Amino acid sequence: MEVTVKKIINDPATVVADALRGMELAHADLLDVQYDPAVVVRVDAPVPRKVAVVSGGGSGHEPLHAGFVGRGMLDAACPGAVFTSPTPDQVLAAVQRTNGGAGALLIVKNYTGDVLNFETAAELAAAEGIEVRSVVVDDDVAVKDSLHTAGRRGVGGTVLLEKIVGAAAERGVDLDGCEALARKVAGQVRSMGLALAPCTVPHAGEPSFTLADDEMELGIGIHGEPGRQRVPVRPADSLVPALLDPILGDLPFGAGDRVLLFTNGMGGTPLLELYLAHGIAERLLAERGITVRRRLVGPYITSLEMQGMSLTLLKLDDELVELWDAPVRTAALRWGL
Amino acid sequence: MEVTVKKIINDPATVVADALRGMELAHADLLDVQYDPAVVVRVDAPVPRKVAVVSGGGSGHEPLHAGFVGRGMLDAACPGAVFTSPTPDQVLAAVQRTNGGAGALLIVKNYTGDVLNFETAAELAAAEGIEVRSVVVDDDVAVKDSLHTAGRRGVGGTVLLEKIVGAAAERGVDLDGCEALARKVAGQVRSMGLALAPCTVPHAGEPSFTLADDEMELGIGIHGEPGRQRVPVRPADSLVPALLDPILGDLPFGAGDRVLLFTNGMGGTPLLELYLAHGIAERLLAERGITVRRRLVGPYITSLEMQGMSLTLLKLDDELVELWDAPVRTAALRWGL
Amino acid sequence: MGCTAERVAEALRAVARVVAEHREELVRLDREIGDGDHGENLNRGFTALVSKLDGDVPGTPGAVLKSAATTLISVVGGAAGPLYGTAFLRAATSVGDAAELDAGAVAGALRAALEGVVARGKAAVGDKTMVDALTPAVAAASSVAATGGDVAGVLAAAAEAAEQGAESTVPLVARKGRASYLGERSAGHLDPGARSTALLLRTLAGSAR
Amino acid sequence: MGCTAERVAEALRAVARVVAEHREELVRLDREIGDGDHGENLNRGFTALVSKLDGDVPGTPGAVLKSAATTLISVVGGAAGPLYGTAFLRAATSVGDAAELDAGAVAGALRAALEGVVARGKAAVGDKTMVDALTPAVAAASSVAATGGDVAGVLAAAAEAAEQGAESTVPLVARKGRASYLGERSAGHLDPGARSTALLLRTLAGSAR
Ligand SMILES: Nc1ncnc2c1ncn2[C@@H]1O[C@H](COP(=O)(O)OP(=O)(O)O)[C@@H](O)[C@H]1O
Ligand SMILES: Nc1ncnc2c1ncn2[C@@H]1O[C@H](COP(=O)(O)OP(=O)(O)O)[C@@H](O)[C@H]1O
Ligand SMILES: [Mg+2]
Ligand SMILES: [Mg+2]
Ligand SMILES: [Mg+2]
Ligand SMILES: [Mg+2]
Repeated sequence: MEVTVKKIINDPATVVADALRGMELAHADLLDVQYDPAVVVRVDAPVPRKVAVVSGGGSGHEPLHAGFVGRGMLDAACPGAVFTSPTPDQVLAAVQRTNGGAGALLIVKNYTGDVLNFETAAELAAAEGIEVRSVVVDDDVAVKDSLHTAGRRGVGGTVLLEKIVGAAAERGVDLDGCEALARKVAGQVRSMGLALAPCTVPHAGEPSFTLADDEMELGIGIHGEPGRQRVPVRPADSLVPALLDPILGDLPFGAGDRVLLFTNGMGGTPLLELYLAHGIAERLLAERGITVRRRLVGPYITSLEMQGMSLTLLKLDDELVELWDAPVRTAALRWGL
Repeated sequence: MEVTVKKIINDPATVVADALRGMELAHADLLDVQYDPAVVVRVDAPVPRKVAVVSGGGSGHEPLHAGFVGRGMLDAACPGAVFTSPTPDQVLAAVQRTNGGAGALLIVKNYTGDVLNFETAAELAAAEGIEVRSVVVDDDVAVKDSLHTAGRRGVGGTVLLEKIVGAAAERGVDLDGCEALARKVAGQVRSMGLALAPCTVPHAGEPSFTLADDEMELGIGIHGEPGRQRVPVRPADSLVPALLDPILGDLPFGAGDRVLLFTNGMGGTPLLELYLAHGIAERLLAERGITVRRRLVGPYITSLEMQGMSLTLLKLDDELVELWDAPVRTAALRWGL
Repeated sequence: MGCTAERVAEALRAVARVVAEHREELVRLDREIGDGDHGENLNRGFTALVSKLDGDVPGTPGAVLKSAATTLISVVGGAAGPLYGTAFLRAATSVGDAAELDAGAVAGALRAALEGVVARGKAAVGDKTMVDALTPAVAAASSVAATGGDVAGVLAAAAEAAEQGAESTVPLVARKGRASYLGERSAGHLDPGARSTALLLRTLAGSAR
Repeated sequence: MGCTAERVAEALRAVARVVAEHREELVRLDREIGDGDHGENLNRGFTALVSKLDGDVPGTPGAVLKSAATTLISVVGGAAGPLYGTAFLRAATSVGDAAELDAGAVAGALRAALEGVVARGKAAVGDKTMVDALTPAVAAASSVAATGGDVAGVLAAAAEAAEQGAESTVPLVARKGRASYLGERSAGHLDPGARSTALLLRTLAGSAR
């Protein structure tokens, strides 16, 4: 197939495998790549008696998930086609490769495709006698959650959950403990995003939506899907509350709470703008009596080259702070190791 | 001033200071920010008896330079206005704040403005009795170097040089040693870049150049300036050699050489594409008998939201490998600490 | 005229061709209210299925359907992979190891497919999904089969009903799948999965003639 | 008629207004062959200078020029900051502590400014920089001063020559500054620094009338 789109790629059909080859070479000290089915595993997998923490999803959100494979975070990531959840084969292979005898925890972002494919994989793994638990992340407050919808999307909270649960697994917490911790984190993390410009999926060749020069989308997800509301562009001082207020109101977060503030770039946003937005968010939280104890700023869960950002807030306690601070050594997050 | 451009900002005139406020809050453990004149210094500056490694340049290239302030890399960064070199006041303040008695090494990217402003600052610092040396980085092979031009631009090589010289300074190498090392690195590093889409400077409100849907610019710098050549879009297998071949031919690099390969994103390039390009570059180098001993992949020296990439090749010896591997703890590069 | 394993395989090859032809249309529909991959996903799956059938066509219609199911599940991903995969798996189970399928078996297979999709995806008619195409198709197929129609007649009726069912998704506000994230803004668009279901059934009907 | 400190300050305020008016034009010119900040940089510098002059106008023309120099150096950055800063600094030195400047002093100050720019930037005529505007301006100013012209006449001649000099940069291939990175593609564009030099001299000429 010809390149029909302005991207640094050869063939849209092989873009994920082609990128994995580069990743494998760039991070040979951290990870191993297997191609059919596509799975990225930490170089020392399986780690005996450690719960295997496995995640995955469509590609195009890098560094999520493969960039978080390594000590103190994920044991394996299953990269699907661009914006397409992985297949059960991939997830099963990941579990098989990383199970060190203590079972596997699957971290699943709440999308119909992801839920169904991971569900099937979990059944297949169970049939092989591997104990598997699944936790679904659904932190996007832009989406209505009810029995009669697909529920909220999993977005920025996924990164925080993978770090924290990965740290617990690394310390030897068992499958029950990891699962409970994951549910706890999923229960107290909330996110919301906006886009200034859309992205183009390689095989689609056209932007996922179009915006006029003075328009932006509020409440976008991470798959180039349009948001819930199209509004005129506004200054950052008014954009940041448009993300933060729905988040604060949802859990809710309030005075006295201690939080981790994650200011995320969607892939095509200058770091300058992210830091600017982060500063505003910190100020707004301080005004509300909420203490920011930890922060993460950068493009960690992206939507190809989309321009925009998301904010994620996680309510912290001492346990979560300690696990957040624990050493981690992956391509995209690294400290203490 | 009103927001006239689709960016997450308030006022184009205050964008750098506004971003620094966020950076200061996000990385209080690593750095201190001073606003007038704007300087970012490592939190424990001045470090007694350590050579102060100081750099800076226009903003809009983040994480360069402020993202590299911290243990094992820069003592201070001077962020100018977007794409505008800092003033002598900033550089002088940075030297004053970080000089621990062993003098300061200024790392200057070769642009007329940067060279002139750092030159003035060096004179002012010398007048105060602080020993200062300057090293100019000019690694961009896309630009002709002669007595009758402004010479080559400083681009990706700057990141590598700052890391390596920062490591040496941290180990206690003196000013002569740091200067000699910096010249050595500058002498054996080469880069070249391309753009698929331009960027928009906040105050300018319009893209720095325009490209048709099937065009790209070869030989771009990091200031949104057009490149030397506009060519039709091609597959990655042909783009990567278009960057790599001029680099290899320039130093030249050849069979038996050991190198660090730095695949850099210009700010708006999906990591997926960067890894894909990195894989191709590694393969091409292997074919030529060149050994890639270290690698760095990601957006480390950017041009706002420009879509594109650059390749940088540094010839390595054991000394440089060891200094590259030495611990570093900054907002954007961190290992071993 | 009964439907052999070879005929089923032939029909699936035809589906693969039609999916390839409509790849861009399905991508465009999915870009409007989803994430723009539906055509690409199905095309990847059916291309893989054709390769598999080129190697070896299993001996019974049920085995062919099962092979299609496992291929789609292993290769497609996304929502469509497990949903279409389950549909084919349930259809395979429903036809057992019969050497040929008659009209009743085909209608029964369609019903089993629908039940599988609903079991997995929990969507109801009106949620703006493939269920809106498949549900009327199953009803139409059953009634033709019950009144003595042949395989071609059953599938023609199913295709006709699926097309109408797909069209009926246009004004709906989505309640399942990615389109549901758009809320009211999902109205006014054809659901890509309903469209692909209609295409699939129309192609099967064409192959059965 | 001599030129006092107040007159010089007034003229610089006028320059600040003109730079603000032409900010976008200078940004556009710099976007074409540079990095799109020239207008913004100068505007930032002259705005700061006006604030400073609003606080206190130094007592001599030389002191006003020196104040302009240090402000531009501290605030502008980029290539234009040190170059314009040096120009003003050398002009200040050249006029010493005279209370008023006559035509000869003004022409001499312009020459000193040019020498400063060349000393720092190493550009020659034809390199497509502000030197292409300033060099003919200095020649014209000197010849008017030598033939008995007044300050207004000297500056009018300088402005006229600078405008022509700026225009002459259009066909040139840049050899200094960022535009040089474009090679042949820099031809066909007006150099932003030459344009701002011409604007500055035209404004000074207007203030001197
Ligand atoms: N819960 C569900 N039940 C039935 N069909 C569904 C459900 N969710 C999504 N679908 C169908 O799947 C189609 C989208 O498939 P596809 O684009 O391949 O997957 P994804 O949404 O994961 O990108 C939708 O158009 C819809 O018809
Ligand atoms: N070496 C030089 N000598 C004289 N003038 C120069 C030189 N380099 C650049 N210039 C002038 O500076 C102008 C650009 O200024 P500006 O855009 O403010 O700085 P920068 O190039 O750092 O962005 C050019 O148009 C040119 O006239
Ligand atoms: Mg999808
Ligand atoms: Mg500049
Ligand atoms: Mg889809
Ligand atoms: Mg400029």
